[in-house]
Amino acid sequence: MSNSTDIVYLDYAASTPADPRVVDVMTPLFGADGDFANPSSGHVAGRRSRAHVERATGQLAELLGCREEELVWTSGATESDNLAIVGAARYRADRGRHLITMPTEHKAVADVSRLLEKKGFEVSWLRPDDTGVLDPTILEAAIRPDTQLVSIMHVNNETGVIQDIEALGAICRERDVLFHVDAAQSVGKLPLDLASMPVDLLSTTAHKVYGPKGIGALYISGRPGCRVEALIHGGGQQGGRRPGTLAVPLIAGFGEAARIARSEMQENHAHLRSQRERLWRGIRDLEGIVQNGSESHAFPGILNVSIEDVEGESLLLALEPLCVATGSACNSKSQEPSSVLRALGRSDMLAQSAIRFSFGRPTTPDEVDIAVERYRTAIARLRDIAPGRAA
Amino acid sequence: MSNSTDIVYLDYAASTPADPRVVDVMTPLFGADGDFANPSSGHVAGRRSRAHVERATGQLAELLGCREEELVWTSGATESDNLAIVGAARYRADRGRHLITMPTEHKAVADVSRLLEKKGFEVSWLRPDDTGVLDPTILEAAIRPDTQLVSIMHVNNETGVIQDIEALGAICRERDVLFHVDAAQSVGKLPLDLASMPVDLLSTTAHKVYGPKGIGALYISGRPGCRVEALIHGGGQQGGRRPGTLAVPLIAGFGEAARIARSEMQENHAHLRSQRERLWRGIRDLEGIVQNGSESHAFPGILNVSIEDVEGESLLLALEPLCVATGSACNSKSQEPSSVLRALGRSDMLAQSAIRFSFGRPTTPDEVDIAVERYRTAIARLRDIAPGRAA
Amino acid sequence: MTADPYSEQVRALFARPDHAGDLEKASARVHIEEQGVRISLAAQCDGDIIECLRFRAWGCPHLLAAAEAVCRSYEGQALTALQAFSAAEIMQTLPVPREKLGRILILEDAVRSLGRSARVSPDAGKDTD
Amino acid sequence: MTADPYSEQVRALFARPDHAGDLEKASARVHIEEQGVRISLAAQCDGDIIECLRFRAWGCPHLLAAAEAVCRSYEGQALTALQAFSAAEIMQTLPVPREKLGRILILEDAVRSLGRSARVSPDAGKDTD
Ligand SMILES: Cc1ncc(COP(=O)(O)O)c(C=O)c1O
Ligand SMILES: Cc1ncc(COP(=O)(O)O)c(C=O)c1O
Repeated sequence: MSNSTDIVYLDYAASTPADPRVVDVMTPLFGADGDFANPSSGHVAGRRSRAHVERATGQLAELLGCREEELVWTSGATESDNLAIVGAARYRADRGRHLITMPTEHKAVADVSRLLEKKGFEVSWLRPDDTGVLDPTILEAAIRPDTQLVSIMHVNNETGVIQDIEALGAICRERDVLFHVDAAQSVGKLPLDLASMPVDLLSTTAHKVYGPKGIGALYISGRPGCRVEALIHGGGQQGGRRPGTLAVPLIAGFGEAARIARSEMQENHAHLRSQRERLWRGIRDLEGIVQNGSESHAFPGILNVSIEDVEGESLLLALEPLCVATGSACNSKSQEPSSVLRALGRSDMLAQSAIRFSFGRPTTPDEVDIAVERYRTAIARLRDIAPGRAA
Repeated sequence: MSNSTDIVYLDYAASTPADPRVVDVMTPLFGADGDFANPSSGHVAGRRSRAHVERATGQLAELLGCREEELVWTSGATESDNLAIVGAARYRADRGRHLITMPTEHKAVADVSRLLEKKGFEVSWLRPDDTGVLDPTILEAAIRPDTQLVSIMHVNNETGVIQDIEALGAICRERDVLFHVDAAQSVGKLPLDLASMPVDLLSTTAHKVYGPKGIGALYISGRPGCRVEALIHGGGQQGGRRPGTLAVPLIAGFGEAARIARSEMQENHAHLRSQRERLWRGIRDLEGIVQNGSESHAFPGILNVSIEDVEGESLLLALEPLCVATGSACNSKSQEPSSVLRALGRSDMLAQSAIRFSFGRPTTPDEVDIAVERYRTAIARLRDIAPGRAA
Repeated sequence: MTADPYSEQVRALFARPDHAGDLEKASARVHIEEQGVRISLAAQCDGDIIECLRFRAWGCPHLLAAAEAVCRSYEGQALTALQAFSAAEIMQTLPVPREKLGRILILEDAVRSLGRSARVSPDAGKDTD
Repeated sequence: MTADPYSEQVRALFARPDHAGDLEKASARVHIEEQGVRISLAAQCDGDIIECLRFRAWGCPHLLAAAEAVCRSYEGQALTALQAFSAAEIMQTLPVPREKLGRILILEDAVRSLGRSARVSPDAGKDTD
């Protein structure tokens, strides 16, 4: 953040900056000196643009362990989630009108499922345990003969809880039900090998993994029966699955981000883990503090904590200029306690005090220490201002 | 185009390079030193990102002569067209299931209309005269009590023919029918003042007007009754009309592109006109050459010509490394003669030889002269190789 | 830096809540808990005149800022003047977004009730609600 | 530069169609018009041996390149050798995309027909089709 050395940014789950190497790949592609042509054009300039798209497709395919033709570029995970769920629901409408998902899903999945509910689909909303984890036997019991699709995210964007995609997917495959995974928070951060995983559809977005905003992808498995109806219709690009002029610089940037993520995954993971541990060590002794979400299934990039008897909005302001989130980024305008935390059984009081700290590659131990200090100071201050409860 | 001084690019209708000033606005926003935060985040960093979005919204609103809240950011004109047509059709389904459009529309409009046809809507495909222009009385006659929406583009992407949006829109308004305009080719190039024009929905995309690829907008008039159902559902961004993390650098780039286009529109228009005239002067004496599309309704950025007895694909290759288009950019892979030109009554033979030259701000008279020379040479060479017809 | 939900004034009041605290020898007190919000006010008077006004509050930044603003503006005034305190005014001056009117009305209740408690025992406010 | 629809070889043949043209004193000729494509071939022979082979064609770059390739490869061979010309082979060697097989088969027709026209009058090929 320019001109504000005071700002400490611990909101990498909301968005990450583009890696300098990603910026270097993208920047030359915008202007008149670069390969700016429409990659669908047949001429020399068009073919050059297409080469960037092809390279990037290869890079993302390598990261995900899939084939290039199994990837469709979209504008982000929101669109990918919509394309996966609406597209599969429409394509397989004959099979039945039952979907399975969870109340802890990102709004892109939850809202589109609710929409389908209104349009005559039946949706089973499976509840996690109070650490946020879904027991596979609950999924097993929920699948019916008319179940079309199961949609369960990999890493939860609020709590960082990791679901057991392998186990859940195996159940779906056994019962011949499509399995969609919103992996916006995990792609490039946790290993994925889609060729060997029981996943049919997987959503991702570049800006959570040091790529640019405005570009995402949907993996659509090439196995028979796994097809989606397009959401957007037009010029036939991407085999009609998602037309529109391909955004070459963004795609190239996402490709480079995928390449970097793949080659540096282990060290990044270790880095996140140590930052998360450092932060928790610094605040865990505070009275009434609790982690939201399972410790044993925790993605190390996210630490979500609630604390007793502190008002969340005042806490957030008192933490400034520390940049952290309350609920998910997109919810942060609303005053309602997070539905994700409520699904974990948190009281409204605890849920409303939740703060999501999320760490990134640029996070330093110093920044974590500043966060610890600001959090402790803010808690002390607000508790000091608050009156005791009436007897 | 780097490393190829030979390339002459006359395909600005397919895509334009980003203006250097646009690149300057975007570049600093990607990386860790820039305002990379999610603009939906409530914290300081999020508010900074939001400020870029707000500035850009103002800039595009000024260019279009509309209010900021009448704009929705999308991934491009393809998505805008889909959102406008499907969204309005769904929102007004009670009103009837009749749409009106033209066979000369861009595929984004034509394909989505054809899709709605399959889903039980009735579509009237109005034919232009043989210069590509639609007579408003034909529209007037086609409107029925159950007509929901009329979709007619401003500047045709293949021929450059300009439709009389004012007259067509006035008829729609009189009959209380929504009017959608695909203005991908005209925004920033022809004056638009939506506050005073009878247009309800208008699609645009940045990469045709020296902005980045992957960002577009849909204007949705604020007047009562003009609403669309969202295509994509999720985190509630943009009032739920089009959720997903806003692509701040792209939006800021589109804003800057809009600002530039507005302030330099007149001189750009004059520049295009003189390039187009120069090219036509250089080739109009060739035997059997014809312009496709009305001269009197021509947008000066596009010159589309057919020529007798020359094979189009060989012509295109013989012109290399001159970068021009056959049909529309997205059609260039298909071998079929353009449906747009067929709607103008061109024979298959003439239609298949069509070349679209399109000019841009960077186009120089020298480049036009090279194009003239390459075109003349290619025509001479191919005619020389061709055998006479059997008697 | 647009679209900041907090005005300069709210930020300043929230950042320096000099009047947060309690008064050992309060002439009047009030404590309200409602809709999750908690407010305590304490006044120390010299005759009719408020010498010191202190608050404690649990709530959003606007509520805390409004409580601080009240304390700042009524010191030196008559305790009975508190009865004229109006939520509407402070909603405008800070300003406070409309959707938070409810909690500012709770503050109004507390302030007016403190004004009415003139010359009663220090604990009088407690059962206002 | 990936996804180029034209191979190096097709580009080279298209760019230098040295055998495009006609022969005043052709020993054999053929002209075919079909599916919008037009092909003329002319051979000048010394006895059985093709001394000069020329083409004219109206069609896509692959067709023009294939015609040039044919002319280049059969000069110096027996005219009857043309009868063994196979579209399949040239589809592979240039290569030509599958969807263009139709027009290469028309070329095959023309080439074979020229081979069959050995020792007939210069106009003989004209009504092959
Ligand atoms: C008239 C018209 N409409 C729509 C589009 C689609 O725009 P985009 O590819 O940016 O989605 C284009 C360009 O391809 C166009 O020329
Ligand atoms: C789990 C999850 N899914 C989907 C999204 C939506 O991604 P985007 O805003 O890039 O469309 C996000 C982030 O906002 C996310 O965290």
